[in-house]
Amino acid sequence: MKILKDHGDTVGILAVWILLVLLFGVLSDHFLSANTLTTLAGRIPALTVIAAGMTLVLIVGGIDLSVGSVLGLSSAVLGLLMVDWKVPLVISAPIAIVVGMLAGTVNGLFTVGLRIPSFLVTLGMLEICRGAAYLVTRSQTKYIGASVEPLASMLPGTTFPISFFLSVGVVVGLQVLLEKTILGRHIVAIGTNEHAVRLAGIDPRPAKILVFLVCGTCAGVGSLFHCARLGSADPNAGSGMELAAIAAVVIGGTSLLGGRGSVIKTFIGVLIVATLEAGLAQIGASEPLKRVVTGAVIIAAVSVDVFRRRCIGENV
Amino acid sequence: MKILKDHGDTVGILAVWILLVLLFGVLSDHFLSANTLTTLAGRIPALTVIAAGMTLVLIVGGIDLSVGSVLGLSSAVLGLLMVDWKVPLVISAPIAIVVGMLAGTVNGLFTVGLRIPSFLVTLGMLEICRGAAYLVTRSQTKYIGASVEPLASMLPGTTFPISFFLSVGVVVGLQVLLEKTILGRHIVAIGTNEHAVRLAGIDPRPAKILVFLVCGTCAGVGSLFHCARLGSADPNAGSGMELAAIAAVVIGGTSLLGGRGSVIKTFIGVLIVATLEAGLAQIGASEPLKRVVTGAVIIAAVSVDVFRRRCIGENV
Amino acid sequence: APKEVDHNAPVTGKTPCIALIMKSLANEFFSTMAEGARKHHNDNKKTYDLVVNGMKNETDFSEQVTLIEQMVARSVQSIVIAPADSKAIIPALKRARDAGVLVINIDNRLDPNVLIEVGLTIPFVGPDNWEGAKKAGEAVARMLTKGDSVAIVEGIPTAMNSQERCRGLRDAMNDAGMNIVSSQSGQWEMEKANSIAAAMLSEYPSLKAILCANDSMALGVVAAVAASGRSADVKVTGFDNTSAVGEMIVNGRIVATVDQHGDQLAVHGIEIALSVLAGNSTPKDTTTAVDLVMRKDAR
Amino acid sequence: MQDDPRIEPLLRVENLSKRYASPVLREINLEIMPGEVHALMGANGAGKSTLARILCGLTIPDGGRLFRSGKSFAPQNKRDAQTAGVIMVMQELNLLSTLSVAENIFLDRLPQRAGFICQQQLTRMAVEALQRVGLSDLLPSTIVGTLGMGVRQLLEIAAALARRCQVLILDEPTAALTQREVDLLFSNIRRLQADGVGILYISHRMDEIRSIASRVSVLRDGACVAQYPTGDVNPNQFIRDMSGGESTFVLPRVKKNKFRSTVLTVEKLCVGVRIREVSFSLRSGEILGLAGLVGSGRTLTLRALFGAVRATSGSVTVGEGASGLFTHPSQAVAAGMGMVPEDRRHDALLLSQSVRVNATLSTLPIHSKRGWLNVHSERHSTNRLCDRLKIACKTPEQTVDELSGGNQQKVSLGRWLERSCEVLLCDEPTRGVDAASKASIHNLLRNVAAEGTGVLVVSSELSELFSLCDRILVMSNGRMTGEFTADNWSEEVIHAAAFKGLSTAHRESVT
Ligand SMILES: Nc1ncnc2c1ncn2[C@@H]1O[C@H](COP(=O)(O)OP(=O)(O)OP(=O)(O)O)[C@@H](O)[C@H]1O
Ligand SMILES: Nc1ncnc2c1ncn2[C@@H]1O[C@H](COP(=O)(O)OP(=O)(O)OP(=O)(O)O)[C@@H](O)[C@H]1O
Ligand SMILES: [Mg+2]
Ligand SMILES: [Mg+2]
Repeated sequence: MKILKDHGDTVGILAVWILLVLLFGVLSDHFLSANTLTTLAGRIPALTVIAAGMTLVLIVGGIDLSVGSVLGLSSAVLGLLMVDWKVPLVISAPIAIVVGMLAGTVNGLFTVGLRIPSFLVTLGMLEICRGAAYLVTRSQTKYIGASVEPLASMLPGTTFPISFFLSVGVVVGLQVLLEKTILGRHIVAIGTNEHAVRLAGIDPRPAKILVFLVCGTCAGVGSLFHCARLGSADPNAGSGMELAAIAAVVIGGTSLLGGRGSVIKTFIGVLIVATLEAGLAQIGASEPLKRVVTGAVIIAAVSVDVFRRRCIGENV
Repeated sequence: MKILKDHGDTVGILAVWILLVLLFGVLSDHFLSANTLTTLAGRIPALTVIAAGMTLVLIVGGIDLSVGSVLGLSSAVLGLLMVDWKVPLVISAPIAIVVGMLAGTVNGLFTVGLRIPSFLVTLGMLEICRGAAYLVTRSQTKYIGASVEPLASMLPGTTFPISFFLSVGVVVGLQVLLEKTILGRHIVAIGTNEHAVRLAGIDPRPAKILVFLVCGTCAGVGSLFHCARLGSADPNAGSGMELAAIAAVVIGGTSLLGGRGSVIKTFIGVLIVATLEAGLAQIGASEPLKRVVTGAVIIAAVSVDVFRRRCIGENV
Repeated sequence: APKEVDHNAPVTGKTPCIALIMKSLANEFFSTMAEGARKHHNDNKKTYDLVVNGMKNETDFSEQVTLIEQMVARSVQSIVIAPADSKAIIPALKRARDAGVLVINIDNRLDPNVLIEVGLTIPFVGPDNWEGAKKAGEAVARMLTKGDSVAIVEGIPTAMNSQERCRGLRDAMNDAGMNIVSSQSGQWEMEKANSIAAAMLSEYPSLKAILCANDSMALGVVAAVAASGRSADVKVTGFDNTSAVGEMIVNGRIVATVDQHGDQLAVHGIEIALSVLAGNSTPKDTTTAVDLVMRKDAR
Repeated sequence: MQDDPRIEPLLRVENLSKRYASPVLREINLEIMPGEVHALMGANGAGKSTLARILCGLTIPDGGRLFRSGKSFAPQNKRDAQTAGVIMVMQELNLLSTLSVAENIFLDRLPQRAGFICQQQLTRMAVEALQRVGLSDLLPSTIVGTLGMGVRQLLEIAAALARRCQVLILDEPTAALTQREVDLLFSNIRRLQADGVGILYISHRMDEIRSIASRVSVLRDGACVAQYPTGDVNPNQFIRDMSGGESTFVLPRVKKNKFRSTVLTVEKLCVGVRIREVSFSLRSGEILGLAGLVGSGRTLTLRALFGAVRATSGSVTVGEGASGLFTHPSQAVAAGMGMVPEDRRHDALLLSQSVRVNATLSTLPIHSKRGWLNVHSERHSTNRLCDRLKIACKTPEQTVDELSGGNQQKVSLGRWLERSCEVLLCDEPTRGVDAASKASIHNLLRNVAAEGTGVLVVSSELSELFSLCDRILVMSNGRMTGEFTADNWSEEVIHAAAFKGLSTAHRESVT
């Protein structure tokens, strides 16, 4: 009971994931295999880092709709550099990350500086970055090939790709940032009540800008994982990813109103989203069925959490 | 100066629209014509009613991501009824609206009853309704033809379609609801501080459910306008419309945090979004350019409002 | 180095499992394709198992990569794929081949250069989009006079088949001496195409034809043309021959569309896969028929 | 001491003025000497908090100058003021409900090593700070969102006391505190005084000012109208200075109401372990007081019987109605209850809406016909309310957020006065309200009772309960530990009852 109270929310959502895995295990012969796990681990790194960055943005009380497009733009830049200009990965990868970082910074500066709701700033940025990605690649997919694939290759001795471990590292890092550092506390505080933070004599602006910067950077890093897995750079990459990322974050219990959330739980949210997708594909569900089940599971996953809280008598 | 203070926000955003119209008038030979206006009036009714419904949802502090899919499902049902079952419009139109109403009610019941964030409930509903739309039509576009087109035909004596006038009627109706009725007052109050409303002895749940119901109904009505304009029912109809609607609402100055907003200004927001699209298509902008300009205009439109407020010394 | 897969090895125990991976099943063309495959499977239940999958978002082909990986994890014997992107999924297909899965390419041809680069040969069965579009374009050109203004509504700009179709349309128009005044993307969507067409119609009063990269967009364009009251002057063409345009071909609101026989496409792919799995040699690439559909051929 | 010309005042205010739509501060002159407790009094909306906010950099003045130990001082933000040693406890609570107690106290100076919080050091510092205000039982890791108002107020004080300062500004720090905590605060103030710290003390409680302050300045309509040493204070003079002539303060104690039927019966109400078997009844026309220490569960009791919090067991009966538990406040209101919550900003007010919208929230049906609102009728009734409660607002359309704390409280209370309730629950109804308005609110409550409503008043100020109530109940640690009437109550017996539960708890935890 004690553990349920302290880590109840984590346990609850983890249970949803395990249930989902078991369910697909029953429905499909081949689901419960090492192979599926490896596939899953290869699929999630990009979404994981992006959802991790998004978690911070939601905690601070903002939203970032541009992550998918920023990933597209970073990919495009990576493709341009590596394919057309023959720049090696070690140089072009940092540049792609910096592109993401810049986009994030612009988001942050506009949101904070002009005090425009981040929803609109990042919606604008969504369009701008996607357009820029088309411009950069002239709407062509760039085939990069083997030179970008090391990131997606297996870590020696394991059956998981390097990118997976890196993305888990990002999750852990951001969680530590959130819980153990001053910056993290300020982020939570700003999301709870920005006005009160200002009254406490703290300028909330640098922290807010930084959070958007981190989220943009995460999108940049995500683009590397994405390109590594596909071996090519696609200006359409990541379209619609913002909703998937936000869904994962919110399934993980982070409040859209800010002030509450955990990157670790976001990671479980990502697992749920990805497992659902993988499982439905393996049983070969029809498109309409996939849609309906996905929708139902999203709602169910959160309901479980609500019921758990009711049961332990928490005031929801 | 007085008028700027009282209706400053409306004037400000109206100015953005006029600027946009003039800009395209300069850039394109044929933009400033009655024809363009008629086209625009024919194009916006669906988005207008949906954005109007969405305004209420945002004011009450929720969000409805499912509107686009609900429009798709209502269209699909309309197509099924009129094409496959040969049901006349006067019977199938109300049924399509009821479908939207039901989806909205389910959104409301889940959000309020289980106290799950509406973002997730409606995200789930987005998937479910889209899946259902595919199921209903077996992923086929239904060509309905002339029998559905009267709604999109011109109102005798004017060069604007009937659907346009109906959608403006919805806007005015919802604005009146918001300003002049108890329900409207409750909606604003709930969006401002739901907790306080509860403690004031008002049960916020019926009003919240009703708002989602209205929003769903608006999506149902929107589907009629949509089908009437295109002469066919498409299960893919309305995909991505939720973002366009929310953008229009927020450009119109409604707060994403609830408690503040106006349906009339949402309408101007819709005009801006639609004019931008029409203008860019008319000057034949390339896809990347369109994206970039759209993004920039979204940000600019809100910045203008922020600057206006700063100028008249309001505390933003 | 990739292991040479012994396709001649008898499939032990169970019937072989074939995975059909397509683009969006929300698209009628692919749902027809899927239905054709399911029907074929129903008639041959004993011979093989079938898993059908499509993507949710037409532009997010990483989803298709995931599907390929999932199917490998599910240990299917063969993947029949209509690629969403002709380059980007090749690495994933190579991994599938390395894992011993037979791959057949349908609908949209994989990029030959990249295939050579990674050292793969994958048999292709599918139509020639360029040729189909060119046929449709030529048919319209015959109804116009030289120098007339025409416009093109493209699909998603990054999509290979959109590019091919637009190239075909453009070639036909240029050959016939038409004047292409505008070419914009309707993102494959009816609604988008409708607003673009409306804008084109008001910008170019002399427009004589609007050529669309698929039927869905053609439907939207027809509505825009009707709204502008110029149905008699402006010709519209589509591509795919979906069920909804049937009536429009009959009443002339769409003058031409192209049938790629989608329902047979997947079946061809599956049959080739079965034949190879049964030990026959890998066939050469086959181009399937594309037929122009006009008023006289309408269903 | 303050007459010695050689000693520079710690803080000097010269011709300070500030206006929003209308002037709020006019040409204020003020000095705070080392070791002095300078009290600031004035009616609600007189400008006290505005003055205090200017001193600590939260508001920028329009005119006038500040001097800090003789040097010109123009704080642009709270940081500037803090560096100059000026610290403030604000009137409204500004704690972050998702953070822990320790993090809230030290939010802007968390002990760190390379950006990482030193948890142990933080806990140590927090324990020390909490001890100073008598909260040694509170774990520093407690999340603030679960705490009551009184404890939160103490946290704000603890945060200020944990800083090194030369000038301490306290804006109504004791409004939600009981005598025990006030005494502790005063001993802290005396300690600082001895260290030469200057203190600006804002309060509406005359007795407090008499016991701690050495000088009093009186503000009226933004102007400083009088200043005298506390020793010379004559209450009537005071009232006249504050209100500008007419003294409506002294009210006759109205004759005893005749109590009729019972309107509220509470039986064995329990909320988890925090409220245990609370039973009492309230009769029509009666004003019942509920006393207790901070955290004794008074607020929770009220919320539970109003349906705002799920009670675990027990029953509540209103009037002739069925007995049971309300699960939603709307049921309680439908049954004839009303509640003025303790935390007005969080629980009662729609801060960004107008006074009118706030005042009529619970009475909208009166101002409408078939769902259509009648704004004129709303304005009319809001104006009447503003008159009755002396709410200082420019128009009924002014947003509530712009009102002074006391006036916000009046709006929150006024909402219920326009409708006739069978039972009115008032949680600290006069928190932050000035003396004159307090008297008129008391008067109003008595009138409401005379009309047959049963009124239940929670207050941390015993003297308020003594002057208002017919009967007083005492809670301690979630239990009812005493019941007194005018014949047998006194501060001593009530204190004794208020501590009773603590000793029981102690005994329980020992066994
Ligand atoms: N942001 C603002 N905008 C407009 N008017 C304001 C604003 N802040 C305060 N006021 C006005 O300034 C006046 C003084 O307010 P202040 O809070 O200083 O009063 P106070 O003396 O502290 O009263 P109380 O005893 O009720 O706390 C009030 O009339 C209030 O309405
Ligand atoms: N939701 C909650 N969860 C956990 N503890 C709570 C909660 N609400 C109140 N408490 C605790 O229960 C006790 C009773 O609080 P309550 O607010 O009822 O006391 P009170 O007598 O009104 O005191 P005051 O208002 O002066 O703080 C307090 O210790 C408070 O911290
Ligand atoms: Mg004050
Ligand atoms: Mg209390």
